Order: sequence, then structure tokens, then C-alpha cells
Amino acid sequence: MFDTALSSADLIFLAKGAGMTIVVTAISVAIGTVLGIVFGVIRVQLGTVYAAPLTFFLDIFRSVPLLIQLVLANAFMGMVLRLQFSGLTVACMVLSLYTAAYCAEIVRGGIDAVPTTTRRAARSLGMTWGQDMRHIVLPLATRVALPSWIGLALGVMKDSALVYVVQVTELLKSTQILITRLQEPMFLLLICGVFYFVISFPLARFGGYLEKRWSND
Amino acid sequence: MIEIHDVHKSFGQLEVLKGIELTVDKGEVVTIIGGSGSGKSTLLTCINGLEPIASGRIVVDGTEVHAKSTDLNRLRRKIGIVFQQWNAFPHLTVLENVTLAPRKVLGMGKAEAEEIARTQLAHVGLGDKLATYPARLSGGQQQRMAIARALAMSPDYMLFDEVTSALDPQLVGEVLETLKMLAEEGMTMICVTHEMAFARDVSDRVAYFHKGVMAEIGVPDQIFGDPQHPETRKFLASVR
Amino acid sequence: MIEIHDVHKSFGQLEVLKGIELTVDKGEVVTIIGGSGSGKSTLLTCINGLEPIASGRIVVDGTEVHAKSTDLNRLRRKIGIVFQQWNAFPHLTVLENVTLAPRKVLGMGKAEAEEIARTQLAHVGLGDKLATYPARLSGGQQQRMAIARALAMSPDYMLFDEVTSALDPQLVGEVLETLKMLAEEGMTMICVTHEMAFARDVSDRVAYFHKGVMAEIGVPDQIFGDPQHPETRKFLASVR
Amino acid sequence: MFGYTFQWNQALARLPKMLDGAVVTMEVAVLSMLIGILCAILLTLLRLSGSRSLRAVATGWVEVARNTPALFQIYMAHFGIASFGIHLSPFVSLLIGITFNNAGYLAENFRGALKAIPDTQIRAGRSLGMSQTQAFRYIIVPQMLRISFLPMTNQMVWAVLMTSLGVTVGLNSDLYGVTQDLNALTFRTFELFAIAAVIFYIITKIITLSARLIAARLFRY
Amino acid sequence: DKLDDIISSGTLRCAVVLDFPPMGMRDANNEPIGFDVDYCKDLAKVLGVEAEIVETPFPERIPALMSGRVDVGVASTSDTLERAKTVGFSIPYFAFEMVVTANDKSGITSFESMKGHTVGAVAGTFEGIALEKQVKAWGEGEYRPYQTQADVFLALSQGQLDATVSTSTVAMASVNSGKFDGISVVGKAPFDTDYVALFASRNEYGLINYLNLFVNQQIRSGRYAELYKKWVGGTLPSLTVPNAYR
Ligand SMILES: Nc1ncnc2c1ncn2[C@@H]1O[C@H](COP(=O)(O)OP(=O)(O)OP(=O)(O)O)[C@@H](O)[C@H]1O
Ligand SMILES: Nc1ncnc2c1ncn2[C@@H]1O[C@H](COP(=O)(O)OP(=O)(O)OP(=O)(O)O)[C@@H](O)[C@H]1O
Ligand SMILES: [Mg+2]
Ligand SMILES: [Mg+2]
Repeated sequence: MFDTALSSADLIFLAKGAGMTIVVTAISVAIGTVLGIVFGVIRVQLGTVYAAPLTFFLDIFRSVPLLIQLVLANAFMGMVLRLQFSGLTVACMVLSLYTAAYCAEIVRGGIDAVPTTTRRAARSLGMTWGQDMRHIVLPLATRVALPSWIGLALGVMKDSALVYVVQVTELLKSTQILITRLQEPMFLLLICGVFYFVISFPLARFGGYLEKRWSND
Repeated sequence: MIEIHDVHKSFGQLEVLKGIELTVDKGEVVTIIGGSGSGKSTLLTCINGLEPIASGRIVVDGTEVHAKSTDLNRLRRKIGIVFQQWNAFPHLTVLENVTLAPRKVLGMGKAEAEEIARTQLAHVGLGDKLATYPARLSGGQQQRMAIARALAMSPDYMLFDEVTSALDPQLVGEVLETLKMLAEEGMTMICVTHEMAFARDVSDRVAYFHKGVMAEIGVPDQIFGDPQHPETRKFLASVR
Repeated sequence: MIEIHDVHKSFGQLEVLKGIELTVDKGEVVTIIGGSGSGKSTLLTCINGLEPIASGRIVVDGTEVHAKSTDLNRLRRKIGIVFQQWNAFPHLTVLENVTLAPRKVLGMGKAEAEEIARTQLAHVGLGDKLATYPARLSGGQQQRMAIARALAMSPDYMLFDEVTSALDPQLVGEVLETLKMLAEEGMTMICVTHEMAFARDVSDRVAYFHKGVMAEIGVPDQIFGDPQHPETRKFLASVR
Repeated sequence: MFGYTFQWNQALARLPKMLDGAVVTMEVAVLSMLIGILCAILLTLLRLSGSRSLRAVATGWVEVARNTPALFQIYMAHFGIASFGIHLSPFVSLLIGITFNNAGYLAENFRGALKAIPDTQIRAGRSLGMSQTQAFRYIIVPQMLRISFLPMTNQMVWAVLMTSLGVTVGLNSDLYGVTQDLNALTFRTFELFAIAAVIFYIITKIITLSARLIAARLFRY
Repeated sequence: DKLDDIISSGTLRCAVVLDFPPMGMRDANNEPIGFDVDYCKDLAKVLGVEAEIVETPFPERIPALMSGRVDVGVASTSDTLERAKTVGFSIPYFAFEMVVTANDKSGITSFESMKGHTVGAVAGTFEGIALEKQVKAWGEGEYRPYQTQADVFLALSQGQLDATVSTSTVAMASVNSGKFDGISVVGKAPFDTDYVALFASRNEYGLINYLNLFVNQQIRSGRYAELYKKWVGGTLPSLTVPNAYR
């Protein structure tokens, strides 16, 4: 059906782009998750009122288009602060905070989902706050949060398509470069879409499976 | 010995405990009865320091529970508590539920903790459910597990808060049997309950709570046979 | 009149009803007692056609429930049913809960439906809760609302499935009072219950179910005073 | 302190144009939500339907919407559809792309909401003599709407944010497009995009706050 | 200053647009090539440093400089006064003529006959801005800006656009590539000649002076003509403006 000029070198080029997508996603999700857990626990511990500044800060990342966040962060770092960060650094910084903002929300929901009666039971056995967190709250919260967290990781991977604006050549940008040269947009875009689908779908299914499994007990 | 002196406690505007006085001696079983919202559960959670109090003192074996200097985690080891809601740790097996606190709080080894857990679980009739997850247990079994979990810390006192009221009628009996057994073994206990027959059979003394006040306290025969306070009479008439 | 002839019913491999025979006359109150899983709930849901049956016939006022030609929606209007689980519609106020079916199913006008709903709600003692949402009601109130909801369709028959067993002990009384009142007013009723005192007081006949079979049926004095079947005797001993 | 001189008045002078862009952004977001909800209800019904092929179509839609970047979907809605000879304006392409995405996510939410409603509710309705349709319409749907109201609000916020991708299909009348055009003229990147960010933030806040008000009015139980 | 920094760092980082054939594009190995790429390499050579090509889309050229990610822009950038408020331009190093490319089915035969049609160009470029103004002046038809030159020609060949205005170089390169069916160059666009310049930070006078001299030397040495022949072909455009100094 497709008569294509796509060469094996081009496929490698695309694979490199895909690699960049995965690298950006992995770094951002890793840092973002750690930050998200910290922010989430802080928010629960501080309570609504004292955590308000943190809530506001994180809310910004969920209320402004990622494209604008990237452009702004890039302009701010470079033009205003005159810091010479690579595009990859800026992309990872923005995406990490973006991830953290959503992750904090997920963590908070997970912790809230642990019944206070269960936590009271732990404390009344003489466990400290830390032991309660470590042995009761985190294992239980993880069950609630993991499916959403997988959803978040997938979301970040898809949203990483936007980091082209800070000169990071990820999968979609690599595709566009090839489109410019080969002028076969539909074919190349389909390959690109299939690739995204192939990474997302099994993970999404896994998340669904966990949700189903854990909702039973 | 648990000594409660003039304890007051409020949630916001609502005064829930209005000067409670009660002393429970070693080996004594005190049952608390009373209407919904009268402050029974609140008193129990104050005794092991899960809730702060507004004024008054609660002293357990000479340690003042609400003093700043008190190490609550240490104190709670000797006060077991079982709540109305079954709060098994759902991600752990029955055996793990019971061994968790001995291992993490008392720093026991795995083998030793399991030894104790097995004994306690056998004691409450769950010797064959060690590897089961709580979701697979009936409500009564979950409650008995919670009792074993508290007992595994070798507490000196046990507090029970309506442990049977969330159970199907068929399951109530088995849990009450377990409590009775404990009482006979000489455990010091405070039980909040709606089961009058149980209160009458097992208690050394029965206290009637009404709107945050301990309206009346006495031996079961007196409370059930000859209640002094008009509210006690009303209450007993209503539950019979 | 409800006639049940040789009804069999299975869930997969499990035969739950094994040839039930029962006729309930106009104005009669029949109570069904029996162990868990004996098929009591299943029988009720078969009577109003919520569950299909494998063989046998159920005939209500001459209409065969499980015949292809039967308009079940129409038939169900005359058979009210109240379940163990409170299934109030949480998004509607008490009044709206009760008026919904009369308006949508019977096509009644709003004013007329509310008139009826008010009467029925007052009847079950909820006259002052019309604008309340179910989440604000106690379990007993929710159950009474469910009864009013069923009564608002002016059914000829009422089926009650352990309507008190999910309630706190304090709330049981008010719901049983409501049922008693209905029985005295001459409603034809089949009640599945665990409340033996209620069964004895209210029923014209009491049926004992055991493992899908109606082991025994008779007037309350006979069933409670002189049970014939050994299983009935065992069961009654266990619940007392 | 900074090696950069801010020229806010230059950028602020363009605020009216950007606000015009914000109106277009809102138009796209609102339309894509309304149509998206209708599509999502349809998808939910299709996924419950008896026909295997209808279920497959609906599932395919949902999975593609949820497993590929929104940018990709919008690009497809313009250049992809065009390769079948159907020419859509950038506005319509963006609208279709976002609607497709909204419908996929919402359909998944609706399914979850349906599962969360106990089937005793249907039983209760049926035993009062309601037909299947009546029970669904009067008992299930209202409860479903409540459960999925918060996810719908979130989706609306995302729809607003997604309009920024319209530039890839040649739209320049929306907020992001206007900002980008102004940037190409003046290169006051930081100032212009900071203002755009604030406008987006305000829009999303208005949405979440009004959703909360609506919810308080609608769902009093 | 910057000039010293570049020399001592050993690398010259140039912003180049790589979807703009034949000024910037990629070869079969996806390596950057084109007029601008060679121009950057020449500049690096005279500075005695290595050239590093940083790909920047059209709208990101100047931000890349501002954020310090590149040293100079060799990116076919029109030297508008608006932009000169932000960056410093050299003297022009290239000049574009604008042509109209139309879809054959549209019936467009000249710039004037674009009136009332759907037309488009690359967002934020000289010709894009001018075309948008023209459409507004005509009062009918529609203007659509796309993000890349590739998207414009794709939309044009799909028939989503009836015509576009672009630099003659990219139009010829695209039409001749044979990848797009049914489009042809139909005539000149009556826009001013688009002079493009190198750019650097506005206050780096030393560097800008150097760039001016470099552009001048490229012409004198014949290298400009050589590169023009290699990448574009045809008559060499004049880089001076009649009756004016610069
Ligand atoms: N965490 C809390 N915040 C606010 N009010 C509370 C809290 N816990 C309990 N209360 C209120 O304090 C009062 C006493 O509650 P408590 O649970 O001690 O009653 P109780 O005697 O145990 O009743 P029941 O028999 O229903 O369990 C009630 O009015 C209750 O609403
Ligand atoms: N929908 C169903 N699918 C499969 N099995 C069912 C279903 N409903 C009931 N059963 C089984 O049928 C048997 C009879 O159930 P039923 O609910 O009629 O008992 P019951 O007498 O009402 O008991 P209980 O007193 O516990 O309510 C039980 O073994 C139950 O597990
Ligand atoms: Mg209590
Ligand atoms: Mg039943």
C-alpha cells in the first residue's frame, strides 16, 4: 500500500527519537514521582490551610498549557537568568514539576483512601507515625494510587511530544524531520502513532489489571 | 490500674465528656453501656491517648497519659484496644497482621513473633487461618483476629469498643465467647457494649453513660436489677 | 392470591429452590424463616419476576409471572418489595424517591403523586423528612422510606426480605412497628425475617426453609411451640 | 539583577488581542466538551451493546484517544482526514481532534461510574415496575453524572489547555496562536507567554470554581 | 567579549532552520546540509573554530539566541525593525524573491487572483506576516499560518490551501522534488525583496562588526556566488538596496 523512500538509516533515526522520548519520560517521571510523594505527604500533614501556598504552586503546572510552560521556562532560564541549560535539561525540569504536580494529587488521594480507623489501629498498637506510614499507609495507598500513577506516567510520555519547542528531538519531532525530507506525512505519522500506541497500550492494560485485581480485596 | 479523674473533652463546641471519674483495678472487668453519642468510644480513645483531653487526668500504672513527657507509643503497648469497625490491615495475612507490631514495635525476631502470634490466634480459634487474607474472613473472624493482634503485644489492659455491633447476629456469639474467656483469665478490661446479657454475665461493674456523664455505676445485679438513675431505667427498658 | 407450584431454581450448578409449594391468600401474612443460603431471598425475587425460574409456576391473581406474554412491569406494580440492603435512590429527596415511580410508571401528575407520597410517608413516620436526602437518614428511616416507596404504588402484595437485618439494634424496633401496622391493616405480606418474636406476633403462618426446601409450615404457635421437623428444632434452638 | 530588560508595556499593549484569542479558546473548549459528552455517552452505550463490531469500534476509539498524544490526534484530524479529500478549516480540525480526545477519556470515566453504582439500584427501580430504560434514565444516569462530574471538570480544563495545539494545524486566532504571532513580530517571548499563562490560569480557575458552584446546586445529596 | 568567547571556546554555535530547503535541510543520513549550513561552516573556518549546527524552528530562532543556546543565527532571518529591537543584525547575506505557488485545481494564475481564496504560509515569517496583511486588505478569503514549511506544502498539495507565498528558493525546491502532486509556481508576489541577515546579541558590537565584514568578504571572494550556484542556481540576487546606505 505504501511505496516509501524510508531507509533503514531513517528507521534508526526514528528509533533514536523514540529513545529520547523514553529518556525524557523516564527522568521526568522518576524525579516527578519523588517530588510528588514528598509534596503529597506534606500536603496531607500540613492540612488544607497551611499547605495552601504549595497547593497554589503545584496548581499552576496543571492550569497552564505545557507548551507555554516549556516556552516560558526556556525563556526565563536563558534570557532572564542567562543560565546555559541544554534543551533536555529544561524539558526534564518542566516535565518533572508537571509530573510532581499531578503525582502529589494522586499521593494525597491514596493516603486519604486509607481509613483513619486502620491508621488508628496501627497507632494503638504502639506504632510510631513513621512505622504507621511505612507499614500500613504506604502499602495501602500504593494500591489505590498505582493505577492512576501508571496513567500519569503514560500521560507524561504522550505530553513529552511537546518538548520539541526547546529543541529536543523526540519521537514526534524526528517524524517531522523525516516528513520534511521524505514528504510522506501520513505514512510516517502512522508509524509514529503505532509506536506511541505500542508503548502505552500494554502499560495502560497493566494499570487496568492492577486496578481490577486490587479493587477486589 | 487505670485512674480517670474529672476528664473533660470537647469536639469543637460539643462537650462530649463532662467530668468522668472512674478507677479500674487490676483484674477488674468494667462494662460501659449507654445511648448512642454518649461519649463511650471517646473515653476509650482518650485512655490510650489517641485523643487529647481538655482537662482532668488519666493515669495508667502511675503514668499520666496526657503529660507532655509521656512516650505514648510505649504506653500504648500495654493497652490493647479493639474497635467496632474491623480494621484488619488488608494487605497482610492474618499471621502478618498479628506479628507486625511485635516485630516493629517490640523489635522481636520473626520466629519469636510468629510463635506468639500462633498461640494467640489459636486462642481465639483462628489457628487454621494463618495464611489467609482478611478479605477472606467473616466479620467475626476479623474481630477475633483484631483481638489476637492486640493480645500479641501482651498488654496489661484491654479496651473493647462495641466489638460485636457491626457483626451479623450469628457471628456475635463467637466474639463474645472470646471476651468471656479473656475475662475469666483475669485480664483487666473495659468493654463498651450493647449486649446486656454479656454485660451482666461478665462484668465486675457496669457503668451507664448519658450525654457525656457517667450517670451511674455499680455491680451488674444492682444496675440491671435496681437502677437508681431515671435515665438508666429508661435506657434499659428501651433495649430489652 | 399468590400461588407457588413446584418451583425449581438454580444458579449454575447450585440448586437453590427445590420444588417450593406455597399459597398465600388475600390478607394473609406469611413469614419465612431459615438459615443463611436456604433460598428465602431467591424465592421473593422469583415472585415478582426479577429472577427467572427453571420449572414450576408462580401465579399472582391469575397471571402467571414467568409466562412470556406477561407484562412484568405492569405485574410488579401490584407487588411491592423491600430488600435487606437499603436501596434508596441517593440523588433524590425522600419525597422524590417516593413520587418517582407513581409519576413515571403510573403516569400520575406531580400534585397527585405528592399527595399520595405525603400520606404514605406520614404513615411510616417520615412526614417531617420530605425534603431530606437519604444520606441524612438513619438506616431505619431509609428502610421505612423504602416501604413507603413501595406502598405508594398501591400494591396488593408486599414482600419483605430481612428488612431489619442491616440495622443497628436500636433501629430495628421502629421498622418492625411499621410492618406490624401494615399487617393489621390487612395487607397481604410475605416476610423473610430473623426476628422470631416478630414472626410469632404477626404471622398467620410461618414457613421454615432449609437448603432450598420448605421443610415445614404452620401457624406460629405450632412452629415455635411444637416444631415437627428436626432441622426446625435445631434452627430455633440456635437463634434463641 | 537580570541581564534582560522586561518590556511589559509592549506586551500589555497587545492584551486586547490576546483576550480575543481567549474567547476563541473558550469556544473550542466548550464545543468540544458538549459534543464530546454526547459522543462519550454513545461510546458507553456501544461498549455495552451486544454487537461485537460496534463494541470493537467504540473500544478502538477509546484506546486510540487515550494512548496517543493529543498533538498527534489533532494533526491527524487536519492532515490525516484531508488525505481522504475532506478539507476542514483549522478551527474545525482542532475541534474534532479535541472532541475525539475528550470523548475517549469521558467514555472511560462513564464506564467506571456505571460500575460504581450498585446493581441493587436497578433492581429497586425494576421492582417498582419501571422498565429497563426508565430505571437507566431516572436512577442510573443522574448518579452517573454526579460520579463523573469531577472528571468532566478536569477534562474541560484539559480541553482548554489542548487548544494551544491548534497552531500545528494552522489556527492562529486562539489564545496560543495569537501569542505566537505576536511573538514572531516582537520576540518579547517571556512577557507575552507569561501573560498568556496568566490568562490560561484564570480561565481554568473560572472553570473549576463554576463547576464547584454548579455541583453544589445540582448535587445536594 | 562574545567574539573572544567564541574563539577561546573553540566552537561556533549557529541557529539554522532545517526545514527550509535549500537553505537548511537534511541529507539521506539526516545530517544538516544547505546554504545556511555551509555559510555557518565558512564563518567557523575564518574564526578558526568548529561549527555546531543547532536546529531551530522558525519561531524559535531568536529565543534560542536570547537564551544563550547559540552564538549567531544563520537562519534566513528577515532584518525587520521590530526584531532589531531585540537582536542585532548584520548587513544582508541573502535576498529572497517571493513567489506564489498554487494548487493546479484552484485556478489561481497570479498573485492578484489569490483574492478570495484560502491561502497560507509559515507562521511568523516575513512572507507570512505580509500575506496575512494582504488577505485582510482584500477583505475576503482566509489566511492560515502553519508551523513549518513542510506543512504548508502538504496542505497545499492536499488542496486544503489554494495557494501560498514563499521564497522562490523553497518553492522551486519543493515543486522540483516531485513529492507534491498538482502544485506549481504561478508567479511573483509583489512583496519587497526579503533581505535576510545574520544576527547576534544586540550589544555585541565586536561580533556584529565581524559578521558585517565576513558577509562583505564572502561576496568579494566569490564564495557567495559559489554557494548560490551550488544550492540555488540562476541569477545571483543583489544584496544592496538602490539609493541607500547601510
Ligand atoms: N472526631 C470527632 N469529631 C467531632 N465530633 C466527634 C468526633 N468523634 C465523636 N464525635 C461526637 O462526639 C459524640 C460522642 O461520640 P462517641 O463516639 O464517643 O459516642 P458513643 O457513646 O461511642 O456512641 P455510639 O454508641 O454511637 O458509638 C458524638 O456526638 C459524636 O458525634
Ligand atoms: N445471583 C446469584 N448468583 C449465584 N448464586 C446466588 C445468587 N444469588 C444467590 N445465590 C446463592 O443462592 C443461595 C441462596 O441464596 P439466598 O440469597 O436466596 O439465601 P437466603 O436464604 O436469602 O440467605 P440469607 O439469610 O443469607 O439472606 C446461596 O447459596 C447463594 O450463594
Ligand atoms: Mg462508639
Ligand atoms: Mg437473603
